[in-house]
Amino acid sequence: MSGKDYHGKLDVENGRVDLSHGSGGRAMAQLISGLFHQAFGNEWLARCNDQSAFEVAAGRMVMTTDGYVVSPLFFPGGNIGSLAVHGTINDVVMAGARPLYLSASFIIEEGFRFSDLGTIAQSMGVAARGAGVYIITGDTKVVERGKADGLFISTTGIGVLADGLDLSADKARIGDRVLVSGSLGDHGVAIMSTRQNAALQVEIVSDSASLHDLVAVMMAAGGRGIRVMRDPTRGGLAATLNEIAHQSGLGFRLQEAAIPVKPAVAATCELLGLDPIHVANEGKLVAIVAPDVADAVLAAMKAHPLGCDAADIGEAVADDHKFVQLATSFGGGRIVDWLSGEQLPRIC
Amino acid sequence: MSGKDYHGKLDVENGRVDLSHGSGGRAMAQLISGLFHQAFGNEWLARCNDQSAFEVAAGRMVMTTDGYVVSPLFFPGGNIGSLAVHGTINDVVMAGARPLYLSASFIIEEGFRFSDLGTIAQSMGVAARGAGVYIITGDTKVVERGKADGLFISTTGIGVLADGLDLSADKARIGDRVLVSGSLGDHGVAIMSTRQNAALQVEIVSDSASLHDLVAVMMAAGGRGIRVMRDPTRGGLAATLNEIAHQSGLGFRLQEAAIPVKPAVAATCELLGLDPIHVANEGKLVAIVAPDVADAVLAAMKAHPLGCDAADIGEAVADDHKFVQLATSFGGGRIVDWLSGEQLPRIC
Amino acid sequence: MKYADEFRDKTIALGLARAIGAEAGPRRAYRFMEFCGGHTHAISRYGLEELLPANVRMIHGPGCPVCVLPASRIDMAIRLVERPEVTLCVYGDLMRAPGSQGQSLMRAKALGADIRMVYSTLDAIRLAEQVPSREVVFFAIGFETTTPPTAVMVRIAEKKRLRGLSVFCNHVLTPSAMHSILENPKMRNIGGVAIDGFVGPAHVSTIIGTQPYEPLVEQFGKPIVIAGFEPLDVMQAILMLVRQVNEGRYEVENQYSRAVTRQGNRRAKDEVSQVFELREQFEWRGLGLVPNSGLKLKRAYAGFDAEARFAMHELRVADNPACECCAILRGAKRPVDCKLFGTVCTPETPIGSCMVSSEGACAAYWTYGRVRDDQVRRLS
Amino acid sequence: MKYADEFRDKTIALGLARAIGAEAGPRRAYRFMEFCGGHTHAISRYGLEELLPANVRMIHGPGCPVCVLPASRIDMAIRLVERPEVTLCVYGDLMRAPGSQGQSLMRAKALGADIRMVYSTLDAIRLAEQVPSREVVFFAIGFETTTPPTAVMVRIAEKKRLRGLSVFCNHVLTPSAMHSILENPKMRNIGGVAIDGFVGPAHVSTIIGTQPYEPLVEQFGKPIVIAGFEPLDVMQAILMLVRQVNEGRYEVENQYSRAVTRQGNRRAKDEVSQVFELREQFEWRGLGLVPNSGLKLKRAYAGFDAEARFAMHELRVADNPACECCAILRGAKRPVDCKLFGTVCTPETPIGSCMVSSEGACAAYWTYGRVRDDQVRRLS
Amino acid sequence: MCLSVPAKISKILPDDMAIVSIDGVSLEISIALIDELDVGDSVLVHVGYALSKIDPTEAKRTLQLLQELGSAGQEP
Amino acid sequence: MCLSVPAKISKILPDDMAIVSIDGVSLEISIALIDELDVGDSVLVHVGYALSKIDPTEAKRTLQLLQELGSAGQEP
Ligand code: SF4
Ligand code: SF4
Ligand SMILES: [Mg+2]
Ligand SMILES: [Mg+2]
Ligand SMILES: [Mg+2]
Ligand SMILES: [Mg+2]
Ligand SMILES: [Mg+2]
Ligand SMILES: [Mg+2]
Ligand SMILES: [Mg+2]
Ligand SMILES: [Mg+2]
Ligand SMILES: [Mg+2]
Ligand SMILES: [Mg+2]
Repeated sequence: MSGKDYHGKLDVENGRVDLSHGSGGRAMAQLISGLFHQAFGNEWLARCNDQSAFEVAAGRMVMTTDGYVVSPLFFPGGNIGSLAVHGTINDVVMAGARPLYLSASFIIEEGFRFSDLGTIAQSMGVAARGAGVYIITGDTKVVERGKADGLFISTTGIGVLADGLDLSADKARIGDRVLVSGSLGDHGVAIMSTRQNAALQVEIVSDSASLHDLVAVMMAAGGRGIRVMRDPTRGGLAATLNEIAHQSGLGFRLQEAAIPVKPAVAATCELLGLDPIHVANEGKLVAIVAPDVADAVLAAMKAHPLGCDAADIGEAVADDHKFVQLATSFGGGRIVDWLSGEQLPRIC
Repeated sequence: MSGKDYHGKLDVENGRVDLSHGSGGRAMAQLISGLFHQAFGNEWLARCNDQSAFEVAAGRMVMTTDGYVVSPLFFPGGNIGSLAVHGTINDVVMAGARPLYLSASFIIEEGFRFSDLGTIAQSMGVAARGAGVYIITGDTKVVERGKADGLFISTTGIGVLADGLDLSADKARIGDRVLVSGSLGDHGVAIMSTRQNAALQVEIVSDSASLHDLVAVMMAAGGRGIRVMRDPTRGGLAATLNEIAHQSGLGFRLQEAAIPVKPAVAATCELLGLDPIHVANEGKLVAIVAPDVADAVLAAMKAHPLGCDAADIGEAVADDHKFVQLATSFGGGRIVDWLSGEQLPRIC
Repeated sequence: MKYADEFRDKTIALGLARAIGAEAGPRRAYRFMEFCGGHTHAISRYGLEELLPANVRMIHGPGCPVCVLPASRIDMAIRLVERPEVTLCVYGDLMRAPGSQGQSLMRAKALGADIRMVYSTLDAIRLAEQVPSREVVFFAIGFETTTPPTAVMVRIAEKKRLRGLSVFCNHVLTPSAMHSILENPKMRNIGGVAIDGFVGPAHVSTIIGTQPYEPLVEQFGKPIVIAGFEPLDVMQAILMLVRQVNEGRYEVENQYSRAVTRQGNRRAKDEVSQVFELREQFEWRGLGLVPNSGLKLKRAYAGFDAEARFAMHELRVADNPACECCAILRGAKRPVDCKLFGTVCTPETPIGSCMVSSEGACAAYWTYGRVRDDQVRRLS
Repeated sequence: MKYADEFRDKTIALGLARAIGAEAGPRRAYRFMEFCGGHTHAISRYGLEELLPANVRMIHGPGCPVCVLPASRIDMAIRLVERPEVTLCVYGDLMRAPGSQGQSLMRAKALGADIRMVYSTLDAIRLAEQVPSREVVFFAIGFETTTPPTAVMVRIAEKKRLRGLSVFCNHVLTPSAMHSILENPKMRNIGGVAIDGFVGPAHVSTIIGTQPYEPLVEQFGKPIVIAGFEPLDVMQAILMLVRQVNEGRYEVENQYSRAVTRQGNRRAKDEVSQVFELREQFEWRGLGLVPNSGLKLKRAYAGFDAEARFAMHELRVADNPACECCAILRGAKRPVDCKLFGTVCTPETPIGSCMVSSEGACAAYWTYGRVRDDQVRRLS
Repeated sequence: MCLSVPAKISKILPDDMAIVSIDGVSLEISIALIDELDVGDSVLVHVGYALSKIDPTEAKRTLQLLQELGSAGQEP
Repeated sequence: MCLSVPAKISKILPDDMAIVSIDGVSLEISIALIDELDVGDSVLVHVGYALSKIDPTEAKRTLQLLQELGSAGQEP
């Protein structure tokens, strides 16, 4: 809302959200204009409609949504806002699409600090601008204390696909190579280390990042040889490859030695009894690519700052069981399953 | 996910959501396929990608998002699921657009009953199909007990605009008529009456409904003479008209006697010290229309089941203050302001 | 709504307006104070001032229990509800009332205090039954109308042995406040304009009757008409006041004979006198300390008295010096006379209590009166 | 990671595998039980079974504290945490352990119980300090390795006078369980195949040393090699067992000399004996009541004993009759021998505790072993 | 002040409680402050309590008076 | 059972506490179960406690033995 004329300035430094900021009154308009529009500022939001309109060319579009409930809201390498923008952009670009617009729905717990909300909104603005994407519509709800966990953000993204492009998990073919864009488990370990009490200190930051540009160079190098891309978020690499296996009806055979994992991530996982291939990533992708373009795509990835640790970790194989199998660095073999339920720290 | 092969059946009757249903593992896949896909079932979801692709013709599109945090989740006339679909469709159609696709982001509190979630998802499916809209992508997060209020849903909608159409609040012109599609305050009063303890019983159901078809007949009758449409949700008619006033730089002059309010809504408001023009609606619209088409549009509305109580309640006027003024039924006049903060029951 | 809609008739209103205009004539100005915020609300809500002749002016009095509650009592309540064992039950309008530092129960709640909005003392009883391990404190405010429900609650709590329920009592008395306004010589004649009479609140009189106003009328020579809250009730009362003034009478008249008697509601008065007794004095925002104007729980009910039970310290807080509430509540100034009105002080950022309640004089002006005042300003 | 990576070397592993193959020869079959779930995990995680010759078969023993915890103890904990004043601290792996009706702490939490996952007893101490008004109960499980940290916690709580902290003790003893397996004549020779020796858990022996196994070796004539948990440690231990069998020896040997001695950790043993004493018997899932196999708090620490403090009733719950955990934990059957495996009983819907812990024999088979078993099934 | 609404008693309940109804709304209130009350009586309801009965004769009288005053003021 | 990880003592703290570090991870643990300990020692860490020191000489010996056994089994 433009109207300086009908509401005063928000005390971003000291103020807190209360129920009046979600009630459709002047306080809400003040919050939206004083904080969100300022952070996201663009021509669509400035029109203050309950929806935003934009031009598209004829063709194929994609739409994706994700809810962000990360705790803590601020973590090494980002916050819930940058995460919400990166994550949704990534789901758009995993289809090979160019991201265009985002929407953002905020559910805020009464008592939340404006200053924190401001920082988060600013991060969203920065993340969106960095990807050439605009947050063109949004919504703000405030719930009573104890009915949310500070702040939840749901972002939805839309993008356009190049002509005829159709990346989908069911496109994987026997013999395809499995590429990952970098080391696994950084985000999950960064979050776990802040969630654990101060006893655990890990020198690791979340990998949260938008992969639009990495994907662009991959597409340039691999073209239609890129069959599937997916970001291994919740459930990690294991969940992502199991999903693709079940959607494509294939199995995968991976080389454990080829899978990049940072020493600090490996050590944290050993300490807590976890496995890095089950841990979440927020700035990594898995690509299933035709064997004839795999090397070119991998080279392109390695030349990109977000793919410098990229690796070819295995291949798609015929398998009625749709198993993801791993040749261990030790010389044995095992199945990499979905996680059963949450990954819990173990004592044994 | 299709895979009967890799996860068992959900006990929808007796089961409850726990943290494992949000962790990216097999339990989550089971929830999504056993409950959401079953309720929304369409070809896009069936492909189980993290985003969905669809064809569009060149032109202008709209995007909107809203978070739904209604309490109680089930209320006379609907539930959070039907509300989330209707509300987002309405924000699309208020732009004059034809709604195409929805996304849905679920944030679920640990312990939530599958049976309730199933009912809600079914309602969403019914509401979407009723409007010819598909829920093509979604997301599920589970948070710990006490970190949410049962269930929050954020829905995002996209739609296409007819060529050259540009409904926006800044299009209102002096002399335009203000039409409302029916009685005000039904949704808010239905919610309040269930929130109050059992002492208060109100024979009113929420007006929650998708207005796509009503808008279609209005557009047919009024064409480009329809300048602005908006659904008076939070903050009610008062907030909506104040918003439009500030975006258009005009004032409005309303006739209180012309504003439809059901007796039970009026009586509940008197009891609680509220004003129906501040109370939320979820199946009503306000249209600002050129005077030469106002009668035709109103007639078309009255002929539609969702507009049978439609009324012409006033006009846009030149006003530097951008005030919404009301000629009271009593013969006096007053300003209809935004609500300051939440509308609270009064004792005096 | 029966007994409401009939008293909102536009045709009668227009006739009545002409009758007032005719009887008030152009000879003199009339300044009447509607003591009660409910009347202020009705005047604004129905746009009555537009119907009145220019020489009949309404002054908004201190009759909103939220407006007159001093910041110190809000501070005390916030301090109380910081105790982890306390659940505070409040009427909704109190949520935004500002304490001495701009804090409010709404913000205290946002910061984690357990505060529940209730519609009725019956809700507080139900809550106390549901959570027997909590200290449920009912934040009692209001004039004589709202006091009997608090008394009934205390008596039910006693009968049901609801040991977890108590009352933070802030009930105040209407005639005492009116007396305080009238006995201040400056107040009787400000800017050369006297208050010529009072519209008295009918709902208070359903309980106390009209009789308690008789000594005031005698002592100060100002007419009082006890009036209902429908717009025609208010207009009729204004006409009755104009007639008393014109005829040189000063009497207590009862416009609201359909529910008010001279004696009031004996049973309700009994309930109140069982449970409550007079405080020697009580602070009113805008009026300062007014003798015999507040109630507290009797010693026999000390167990239900939150102030005793939680050893709540009385606080003294100076009003914001820039705020003109004091003069406005006394009818000495109008909201636009305050430098803060509409700039620093708005309904979102209320400074004085007149801006807090939607019936406070400043809030009512902000919401309903700006057009005319703005016109006034531009003309002057 | 130093002292870990070196013991995961693939080249050495391949050589070691050939050495085992050569020494085991084709003459006879070898059946070794790895008692401990940690060894089961290592075997699966590194795919060791693929490296072993076909005639050397590993049997997964009862050495996972979650697996052996009877449903009754979960039921007792759930009943305890239904008390509104109780906060239960648990190690993460316990969250999904099934009670008698398929309930779990995870579900109890979803239904509102105040259950916190902790990494260490130090976390429980911190929590008890933070919420002094709550009853913080630590759900203690584990073998000799995990018992000293519980003892230290109790002694710190005593020193700091943390009156809100107590222990629900479920600590159990490794040698007693091994004894129970060996003394059952059926168990010694099942389906005509004897258990030829044990891989013993090194981490238990860092505390108790190797000595407590000496009487077992004497009494039952089975070799025991105390082994570390890196894959080369396990392979070396298997080679050492093959050699003992080939040479007709039955001794306690210590593969993990880098951290295990014959006497163990005196200070840790002292801490444990200060706080705990033997229970006459304790129930193990799969083994039934085993004499002298569990610990409880000494009378001097009864104030920290949740069972005493909350008068927790001992429960007795029959195991699910279809579940073969009993035989599997004793090494008498394999997961695929259970009719429920992979159909009714999966990691999402565990019936027996062998499916609950990721180290439980059935869960390990489900996650890591299905390919081979499936091939076995198709061949048979 | 003291928001009160006129409502009709539709049911008397035990323990000094009653149901009032107004235009499709029903509300359970306390009638502890009123001496005698019958179904059909109208009362003023404030914060969940009946404050006083409304006297229909007096109401009619007031309305008549208002109508007279109103038509006296009417333009011819 | 009894997940334990070898880690190096990087700092001794008061009250029987210490900091261990492993590959960029540091963890505050209790050393109440160990008699004598110096910075630079390696310990086995289990549920936040040091269980025992790791003897570097024995570790080297075991590793040597493993290498011998491994190369003995090596194909020529
Ligand atoms: S405008 Fe605000 S500061 Fe001024 S008198 Fe009114 S309440 Fe007080
Ligand atoms: S598969 Fe399940 S039921 Fe069968 S033995 Fe294993 S845990 Fe028991
Ligand atoms: Mg998504
Ligand atoms: Mg995603
Ligand atoms: Mg919205
Ligand atoms: Mg940390
Ligand atoms: Mg994704
Ligand atoms: Mg919207
Ligand atoms: Mg909306
Ligand atoms: Mg998602
Ligand atoms: Mg109700
Ligand atoms: Mg809208």
